[in-house]
Amino acid sequence: MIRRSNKPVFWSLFGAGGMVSALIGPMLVFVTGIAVPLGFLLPHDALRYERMLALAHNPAGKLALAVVISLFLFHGCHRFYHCLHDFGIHVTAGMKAACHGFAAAGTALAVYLLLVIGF
Amino acid sequence: MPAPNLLNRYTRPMEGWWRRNPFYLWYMLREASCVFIIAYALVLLCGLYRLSQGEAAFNGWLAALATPRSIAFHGITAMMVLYHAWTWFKVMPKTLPFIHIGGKRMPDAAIVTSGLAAAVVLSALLFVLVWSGRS
Amino acid sequence: MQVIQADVVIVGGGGAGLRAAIAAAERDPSLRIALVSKVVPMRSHTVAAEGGAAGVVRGDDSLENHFDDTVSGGDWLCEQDVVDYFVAHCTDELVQLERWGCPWSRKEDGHINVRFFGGMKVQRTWFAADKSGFHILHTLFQTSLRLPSISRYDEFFCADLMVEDGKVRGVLAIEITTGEFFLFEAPAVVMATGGAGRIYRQNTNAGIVTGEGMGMAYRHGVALRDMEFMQWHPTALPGTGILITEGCRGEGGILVNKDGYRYLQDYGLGPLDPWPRPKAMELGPRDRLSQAFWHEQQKGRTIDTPKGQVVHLDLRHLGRKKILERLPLITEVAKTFMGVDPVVSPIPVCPAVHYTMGGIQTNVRCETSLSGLYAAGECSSVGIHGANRLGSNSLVEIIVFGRVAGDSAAQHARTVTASHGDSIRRQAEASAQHLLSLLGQETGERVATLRDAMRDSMESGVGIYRKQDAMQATCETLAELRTRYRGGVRLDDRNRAFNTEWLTAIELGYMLEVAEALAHSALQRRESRGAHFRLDGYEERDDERFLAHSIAHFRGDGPPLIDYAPVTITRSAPRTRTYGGAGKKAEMT
Amino acid sequence: MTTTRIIEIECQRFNPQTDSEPHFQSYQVPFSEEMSVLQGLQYIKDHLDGSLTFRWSCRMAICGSCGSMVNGVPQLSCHTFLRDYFPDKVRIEPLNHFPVLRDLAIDQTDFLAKLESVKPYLIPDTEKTPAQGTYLQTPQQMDEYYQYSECINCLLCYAACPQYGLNKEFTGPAALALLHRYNADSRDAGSAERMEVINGENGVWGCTLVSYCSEVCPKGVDPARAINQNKINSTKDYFLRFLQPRGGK
Ligand SMILES: Cc1cc2nc3c(=O)[nH]c(=O)nc-3n(C[C@H](O)[C@H](O)[C@H](O)COP(=O)(O)OP(=O)(O)OC[C@H]3O[C@@H](n4cnc5c(N)ncnc54)[C@H](O)[C@@H]3O)c2cc1C
Ligand code: SF4
Ligand code: F3S
Ligand code: FES
Repeated sequence: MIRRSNKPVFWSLFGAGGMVSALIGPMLVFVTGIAVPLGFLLPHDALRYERMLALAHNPAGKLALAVVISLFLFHGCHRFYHCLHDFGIHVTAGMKAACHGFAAAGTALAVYLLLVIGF
Repeated sequence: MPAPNLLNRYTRPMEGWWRRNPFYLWYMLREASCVFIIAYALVLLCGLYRLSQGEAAFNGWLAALATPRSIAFHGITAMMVLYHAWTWFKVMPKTLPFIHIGGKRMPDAAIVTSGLAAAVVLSALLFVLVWSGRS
Repeated sequence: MQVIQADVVIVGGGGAGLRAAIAAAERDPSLRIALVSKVVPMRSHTVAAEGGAAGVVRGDDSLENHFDDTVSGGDWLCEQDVVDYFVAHCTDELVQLERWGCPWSRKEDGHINVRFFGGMKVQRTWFAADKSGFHILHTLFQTSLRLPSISRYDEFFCADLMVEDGKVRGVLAIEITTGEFFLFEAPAVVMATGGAGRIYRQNTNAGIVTGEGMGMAYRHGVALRDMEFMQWHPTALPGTGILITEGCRGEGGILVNKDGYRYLQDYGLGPLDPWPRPKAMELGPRDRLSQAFWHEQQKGRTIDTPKGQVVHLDLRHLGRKKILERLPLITEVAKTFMGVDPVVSPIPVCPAVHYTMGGIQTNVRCETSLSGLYAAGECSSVGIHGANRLGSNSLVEIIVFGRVAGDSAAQHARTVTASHGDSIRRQAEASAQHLLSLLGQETGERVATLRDAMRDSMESGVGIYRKQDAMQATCETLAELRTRYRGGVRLDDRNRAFNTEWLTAIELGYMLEVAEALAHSALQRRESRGAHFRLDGYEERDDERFLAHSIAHFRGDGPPLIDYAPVTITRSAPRTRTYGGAGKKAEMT
Repeated sequence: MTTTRIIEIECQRFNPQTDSEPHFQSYQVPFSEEMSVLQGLQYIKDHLDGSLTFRWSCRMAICGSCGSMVNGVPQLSCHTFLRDYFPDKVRIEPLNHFPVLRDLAIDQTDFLAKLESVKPYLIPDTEKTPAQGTYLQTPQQMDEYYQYSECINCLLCYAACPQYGLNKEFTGPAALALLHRYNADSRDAGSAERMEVINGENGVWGCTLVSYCSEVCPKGVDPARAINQNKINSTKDYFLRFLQPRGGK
């Protein structure tokens, strides 16, 4: 009997994250990291406090923020330990747990913050 | 001459395998994109944290984003995420069963193109959404 | 030396060997079956067969048709009772393959599709795109993995048969990786080692088709039957000999000479229209087509290329869609190996040795004259091909008679008590010592030198057309080459591990003997029949004296002894073989 | 066209009886336009050095014997042409990731065991006799699996796949493609039995979609696709078993 891998759980998260980041990732990075800070194509205040707070108050906005942060982390962390393996580093169960734990912690923190911010 | 009993076999070590072929380098580049995606998620998480601390804190975060180092980092990240997106759609057909339309198999190029098209449309929407909120 | 005990040893992992192994394992799962092959089974030469396999399925076809096509195609040198058995079992075996997963090409409604092949009255050839042999072989190989009683010995080179008191007792093999000798002790051995095409230079066969399986049986006193009948395939690529399947012509491809003229109409194969049409023009039998090429060449109407004389196989009128859909492999082969795209230009082709009709003599149960030894597939002469094999009969022969051989061997293994090996082991040791001595030779010629000399001499003496003096000369050359071989070959490679040069040297010893059997059988047959065509006053078939199988017996270092055995004729008396226009007399001289 | 040119062929040599490490040896080989790399090797064997060891048989890209690394790329040597490398030299090594038995001949037993492990044969619902005729299967149903049945077991994909190089337990591209070939066949009912291999850590999950396997495959099998669409199947299987009493299909 071959042991079933638990990859389906993490691969689903990896895949979902990969898909979201492929669909909007480049634009998101461009908007938040380049266009708005530089005022290039987009105004400086497009990400101003009130607007972002409104986004974080809005349930749909909350969901979107949580999903992006969480899935990006799960996607990245899953790939990260594959990378370690590719570099010939033996990936132990502990290291895998640490990777997934890191993503889970990030997700928990995001959810906590979104709750703290309130509705 | 006796037959050798225990055969000596040579297996090439894997050390530095990714340097053997450009195909592998591109693969490693794709995999490396994960570091940037994680980092970017952390940047967003940090923004969320600052948001929860109030306006001054949040503005501090915005200011940090505008530093040259941050811009440079995001520039590279954007390239990496873009490369990730390109490879993601390029291999998308490999993750799908054959799709038959009218008895004909949908060509891989069509699947790749639809993925890319979806990304373009959604990215445009996102841009417009952000743009529409200007004061 | 390691000793392996088995109940049935099968030598050869091609279509015939695999089918035999499956049959034996299914018949009696308690038997220990050893499948010994010098290559991993799916590398066997069956993999290269393109066209397809014959089996009656259409309402307008019948077993009689298949029988008639086979017997007349074989110029009445077939064992008719065996052909009867054969045609009655083809379709079942092809269906069985389908049930094991073989991806035969289908019609829109999901039924099997069949097509024309040369020499056929009605469409009867089952095909899997143009990779029929490939799919048959992989289906058989993969199916064999289900059966735990089959132990595979991949890359074991069978080097000798073990015989005692007129009974086969096993085989001696070399594990190629290590060079270690293995003795397989078994009361039943099936030879399924394939043909001997590589004794010629221009041929369509894979590099492993070297005929030593025939040679082993022959050396141990089993007769080789009808060896003079070598089939030339009319359409191979010049230089490499890579085959361009008959399927091309079945789909409507035409052959033209340097003037763009469909020359086959000059050789009793016409008229031109309608086309494609069974048993006429380009779908005439292979021997006629190859001979027609020779005549065109004599008349200076072939095309001169750096790689020799060729004619053109033209598919262009079929259109891109049909060519790519029905003949994808050929398109690719022509492009890569010849730099020709069949969609836009004709393919240069010439005849090349293709199939060994003769082989180890067996009866319909695949038994040889040596108790416990069976043979099936191209290495055997069970009697269905006669003087000329019908296209697509051999892929089905290997499964029909592969099964028979497996069954017979399994039955035999059950009835015989195992031998106690002492004397067999001594025999094996002696044989091994002899083979090892090849490694130690300090003087002698290169294997390639002797081999090339043999090939050239076969080509010149026992080619498409044959004459007394040329055949005589070939016989003499072969005798001389055997002497030189005995005198010693010198190997560059003195290692035991994976020494392919050593194996080639062993092969060559057997090949020379098989070649000699062939040349002498040809020399003695003073008539023309099927693939054996003489130009020295024996241009006609002579049923009076030669409606008989030639039987070559091994006689040590000397030339073989050739005698004759009657042909079993049940219901089809010899007639003139005519193709093309009804009754039009063949003008083949 | 017939002019003979000389090309340098550099071969990796390794003799298990005397060497612990391989080395390279160069040969000067005259070649003509249509000569394959395999024919170059045959020339060396026949005329220059009978001890050079390599496998070949069909010389027409169908038997899968002659895979080797040609200038670092997994290729069928019978289907790779010297003309494409001239005037540079050609460097020939045994297929990557496999133990070398001698010179260019690698040990293929690991693959054969893996092939066996995926149950590459039809597992029908109910056995029928030949008298009951063939199954029906439309061309479109055939299309679902046909390309995966074209694998010639040449192992180029294993030499291309770093995941196999890093983890020899990985079932690997060709074996998984053949697994999928049977699962996708409308005549087969054995998917449930094969699911175990798919689901394991070394089944489809050993693959990180490098996809070089599909790139080098000489027969257009696209093993990467066979593997990666089964990641979805494996995932479904993983979750569905919680919904269905006996683990689902
Ligand atoms: C290019 C080509 C196309 C063809 N197309 C068709 C076609 O369309 N239709 C048709 O009906 N026929 C066709 N044929 C003929 C047909 O393919 C062969 O006759 C048939 O495949 C032979 O099968 P086999 O099992 O007898 O031998 P093979 O497949 O040749 O197998 C021989 C086996 O014996 C093993 N062996 C040999 N010697 C030794 C030894 N010393 N020790 C251990 N093992 C050994 C080999 O390893 C191999 O496994 C074609 C032939 C060629 C050359
Ligand atoms: S999948 Fe392609 S590369 Fe891999 S073994 Fe099969 S044919 Fe060769
Ligand atoms: S190269 Fe290897 S990692 Fe996967 S896609 Fe192919 S099997
Ligand atoms: S020799 Fe058969 S694939 Fe190259």
